[in-house]
Amino acid sequence: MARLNRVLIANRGEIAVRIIRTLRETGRTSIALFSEPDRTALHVLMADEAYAIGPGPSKDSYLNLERVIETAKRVRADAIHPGYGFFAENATFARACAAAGIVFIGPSPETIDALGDKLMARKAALAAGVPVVPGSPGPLETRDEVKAFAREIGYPLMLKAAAGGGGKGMRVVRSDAELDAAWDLTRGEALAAFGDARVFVERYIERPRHVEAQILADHTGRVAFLGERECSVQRRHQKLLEETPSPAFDAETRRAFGEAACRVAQQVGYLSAGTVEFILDEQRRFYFLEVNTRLQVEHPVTEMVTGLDLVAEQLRVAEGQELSFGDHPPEPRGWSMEARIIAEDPARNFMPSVGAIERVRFPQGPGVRNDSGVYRGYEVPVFYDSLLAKLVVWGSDREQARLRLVRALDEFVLEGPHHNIAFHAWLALHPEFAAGNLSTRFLEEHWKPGALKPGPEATSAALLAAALHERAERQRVQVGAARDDAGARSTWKWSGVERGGR
Amino acid sequence: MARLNRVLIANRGEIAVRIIRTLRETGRTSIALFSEPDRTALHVLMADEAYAIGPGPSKDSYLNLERVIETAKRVRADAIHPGYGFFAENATFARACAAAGIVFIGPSPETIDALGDKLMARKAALAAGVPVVPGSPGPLETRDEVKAFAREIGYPLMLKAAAGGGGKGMRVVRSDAELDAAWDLTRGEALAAFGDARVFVERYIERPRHVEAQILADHTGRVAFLGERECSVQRRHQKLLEETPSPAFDAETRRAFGEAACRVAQQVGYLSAGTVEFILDEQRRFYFLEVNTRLQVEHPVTEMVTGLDLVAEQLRVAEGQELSFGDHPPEPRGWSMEARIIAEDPARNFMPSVGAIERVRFPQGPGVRNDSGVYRGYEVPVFYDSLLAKLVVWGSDREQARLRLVRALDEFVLEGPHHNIAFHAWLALHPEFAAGNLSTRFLEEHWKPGALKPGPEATSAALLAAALHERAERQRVQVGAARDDAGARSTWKWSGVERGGR
Amino acid sequence: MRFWVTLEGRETEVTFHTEGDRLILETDGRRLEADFVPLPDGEVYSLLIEGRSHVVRVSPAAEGLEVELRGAVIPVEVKHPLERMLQQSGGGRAAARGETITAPMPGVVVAIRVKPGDAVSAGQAVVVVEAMKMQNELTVTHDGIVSEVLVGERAAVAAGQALVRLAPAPAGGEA
Amino acid sequence: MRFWVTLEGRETEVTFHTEGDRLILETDGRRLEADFVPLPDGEVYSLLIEGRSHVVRVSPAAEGLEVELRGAVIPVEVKHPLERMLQQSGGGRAAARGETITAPMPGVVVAIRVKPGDAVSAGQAVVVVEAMKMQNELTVTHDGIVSEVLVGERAAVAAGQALVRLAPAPAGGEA
Repeated sequence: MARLNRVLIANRGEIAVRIIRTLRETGRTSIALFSEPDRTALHVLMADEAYAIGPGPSKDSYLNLERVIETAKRVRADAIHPGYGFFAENATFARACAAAGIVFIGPSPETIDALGDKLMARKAALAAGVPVVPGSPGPLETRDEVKAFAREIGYPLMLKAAAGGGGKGMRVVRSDAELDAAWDLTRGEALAAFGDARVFVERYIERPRHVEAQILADHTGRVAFLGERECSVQRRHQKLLEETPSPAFDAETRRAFGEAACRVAQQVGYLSAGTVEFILDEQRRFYFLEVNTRLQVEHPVTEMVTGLDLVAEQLRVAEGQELSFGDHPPEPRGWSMEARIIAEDPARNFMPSVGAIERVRFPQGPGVRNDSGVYRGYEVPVFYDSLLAKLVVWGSDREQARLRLVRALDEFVLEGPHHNIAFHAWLALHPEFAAGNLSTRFLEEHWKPGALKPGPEATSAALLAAALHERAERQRVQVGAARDDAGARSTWKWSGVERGGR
Repeated sequence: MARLNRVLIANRGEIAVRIIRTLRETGRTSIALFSEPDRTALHVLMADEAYAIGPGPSKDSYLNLERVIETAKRVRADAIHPGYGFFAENATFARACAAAGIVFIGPSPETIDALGDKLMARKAALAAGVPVVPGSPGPLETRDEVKAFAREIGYPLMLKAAAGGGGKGMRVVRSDAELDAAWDLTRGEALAAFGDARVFVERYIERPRHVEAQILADHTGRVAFLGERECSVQRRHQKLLEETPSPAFDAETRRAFGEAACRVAQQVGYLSAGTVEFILDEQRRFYFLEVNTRLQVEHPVTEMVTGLDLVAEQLRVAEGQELSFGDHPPEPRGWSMEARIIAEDPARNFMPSVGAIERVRFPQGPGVRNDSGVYRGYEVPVFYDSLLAKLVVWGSDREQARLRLVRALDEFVLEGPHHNIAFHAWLALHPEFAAGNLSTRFLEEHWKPGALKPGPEATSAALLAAALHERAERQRVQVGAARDDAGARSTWKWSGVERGGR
Repeated sequence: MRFWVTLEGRETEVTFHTEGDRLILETDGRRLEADFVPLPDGEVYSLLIEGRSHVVRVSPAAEGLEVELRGAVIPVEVKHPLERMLQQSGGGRAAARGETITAPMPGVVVAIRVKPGDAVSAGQAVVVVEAMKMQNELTVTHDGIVSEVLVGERAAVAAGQALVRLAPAPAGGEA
Repeated sequence: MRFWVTLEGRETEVTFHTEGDRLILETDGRRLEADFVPLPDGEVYSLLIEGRSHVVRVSPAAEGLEVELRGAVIPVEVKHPLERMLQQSGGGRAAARGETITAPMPGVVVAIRVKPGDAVSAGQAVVVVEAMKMQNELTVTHDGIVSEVLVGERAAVAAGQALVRLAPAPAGGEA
């Protein structure tokens, strides 16, 4: 197949930027799309070319299928990389690309269909002889059906949106009462997020670990296993920190795990990069969860230990070439962790936060990789998800990686929206985390909002800072007063009263 | 020996920052020193503790031996890391540390003495059976002595300051006439830089490569060779871009080279990290040049391919521990390059440049490491050298590393002082560089000041930018005119006349 | 100079002055000293407290100031003599009892859990707002009685828009 | 709007106007169009020229403007009708012929290679200034005659300080 010289990125933010980097390194033209509020987004500034595709809301721009395809044709794109989210796992979009004579960078529409439907995916796994978590044979329509099912296999249960993914539209219920509270909310979120309210149910495993396999497959039928990633530290089923290898794995577990992942991929004739997600119970048994038919947010940790560029491999496969390493994937080396830096306020129940990036200095030095879509002065739009940056570190072992993460977080200056940098520092320093004792309930068990309470030294510094602020403000007032007695002075007085009145 | 918990860094800028990072990752307290103009320098902001040591000029602060030692004692430092430059290769300082009961992180004063004197170093190399470049047995006092020597071994000759290093105080002369022109300048620089005007002379090898060996030695007598670095691309004997491995090396050359380097180190009972510099002629024969008894500016490329933290190894050795890898240094993996980002203007004969960093965005993403001492708003002081940052990249092979360097340079936003980012892009894209055909004469042979001439697309963009600037300026003027007719308008008119009068 | 600071719930009187680049501060018997220098880029200072290096950023927040330091945010309330007087006249305390729940960011109201007249207790969720693809439960910080519900479900709301008002709980009503 | 631009030695007349976020520019028959938007942080614009993305920064320089783009610096001279008139009256051209060698940065004069009355040719080094531990030879950009030497050896000089003045070379003396 011909070389893909002009590649359009149907995405935004850090992943669009990350894809641009590989396109540039491999001598290809990068073509960005942008919604109106994204005109000044980093991916637009960095791409070789950029084209407008509509208003802020995703459905009117990044999810406007006709507009995206029409633009790709107009600008003579050879291929489209969907990144993650948006059209990344959308078979209709993949088919529309094919119909337009544009290469979709990812697996075939048939594979996406087969794996996008959780129930079909479970069947594929079972057919491949890979264990799955016991669950409802299909979507359940009423709470009563769920309660009936609960009486069969018992609580706790997990409610999962049939069209869901990435942890969206999932909830745990531990009793009929909790079910009553969660049912409408879950279906509501499912409808809002995926336009499909169907929900099914499976057994919820207590203190599970979330471990996933990175795979790469080419058209020769070759499927390579590039090691596991442990993504157990989550909040509301959103991954917060990922690492590879998994502290729970030994060589034997890894071998069996890798084989199971490859069997599932072969079962569906997988192509390109994909992730087979499993959960691991406390007896270290793994159960198939789902396959993400896309590049994963956390793919960089795999790149850090293998030295591979997964986007470059996706491009090779899309061009009909074989994987760069043939039958011999590189031996993983060392340990890598990724902290997702998110615009949210840990002190206020992780409430999402917005606003302009007022000041930013990314950590640097040995073993540190940054992937981000923000820059100083950039306004974080409210329409898209709140991932500001991914801080990725490498160490020769888990301890060095962990301490390097702490160092890098300490060095990270990010001001404007609230963010979870201090939260990650708390996490990386937590003795249970340091010991590798992880589960998806880690926060439930260990996080307290008071955890970020500053120490006495920080408190003293804050006190001194407040004094310097007062000093500066009074100087401003005096200057103001000198210039204009009414104006400046009264502003100050009013702000005083206002604060006093609170 | 006891663990070194409080480590003082007798240095500044990027190397001080880099050392702080390892200290923090290994749970040690980092203690910075600062001259008056460095109060706001990044190493002061990042260190755990920071203490003033005097006015801007190095001799009054960073080179004020009494003050540095006195401060180290007062703040109860267990050890001092000298970084590179300043006291890094100063035996007197090393002895003063010992006398004060403070561990000097580096080799013994005796080793520094033995290797600091180029002539003694040559003797050591010869004793170890390592070839050296033919040169004058000792310093020469007059041009006539040099001319006499020239008649012996012939031009071209290299004039080298006896106390020199890092390429400072070196000049090539190709005739008696050139010698007459260069003699005083060289002695002048030698006196200014090292307080020692003595100059000696050796044969100048045409189109040599500069290749150096990174070694690490511990108190068991073990000396590890961590691969070579090629530093051939230089200007005025200043390294500009370094890489490892060397494109000139094959496995056999590397083996012989590593053995030679280790023999020199063993000959002098070397301890800690060091670099054995060689030149390689066009027949790939290597000649011993000198030993740098310090951490090298370009050490990160070695860290990128080995995964080691050389500062952490120095700390281990200083504590009397063995090297972390025992007798089995990690196999180097892939390729790494470092571009030195310097405040200078390639368009004006690389004239040093100063000023505030007005805007900076470091490159990010896969395979990119930044080491720098600057941040937005920081004023680059005139007292110290003009290295702003080191951009280090890793690739699975030389081609990926080179293209990644181009990508990263393209992504690098640095505004304020003039800098050589565009120069590095020219270099990395030069066909001879791409082919690995390097020598210390690379710039002499290939660089033309016109090389950075912008293309037609850039010219159009510049034209549009100028128009937008005019537009903005006129809007300001109109606003001004509306507010205050005399003031704003006349400023504009005057600036007009002023420009007109040029 | 003199003012009152509330830090981690404790209000203390603070006096301070500067000598060149030294800042000397006293608060309940404790004396703090630091070298300080303003840094470029916003209201940011480098402090050296007995040699210990800290970079602090001060920014106005909804309630007083926020001091940012090593990624952590420390809320600080600052009062001037004048303001303090006003508060001790009682206005401040009474006002502090009532509460208005506002939208922390632009979004859509997906659920309202209370109606006027309901008694609510501190920490209780009263409204759910969906933004950035997440549903966020907004909770009250004091006990109280719902006096007004200002929006309907499915309403699009702007950042800071008032959603629900609480009257002081009877228990706290002596003001 | 209309002005004259000197880019890479060529002076051309430029007219331009904007329509919303479109910039339309014409210069010797060529028509350039771009979408533009100012970015935060200095005078920086994002340009989309037929879809091609460029970020350009404009800053005033010793001589006119500097446009920075992908790490490269493009000097641009801009003249308004008024200035151009002034120049064509001749003053501009004459002034352009003479030359003053200034210190590019603070440093110490370590050598002076000329004396008043010497004839120098473009590219010739006249002064050596040491700064940042490097000795820098300052060269002249036009032929000329040294009219003044304003500093002595070993003198400490400030950035922009005039060191040597040249009179126009006889060859260029018709102004």
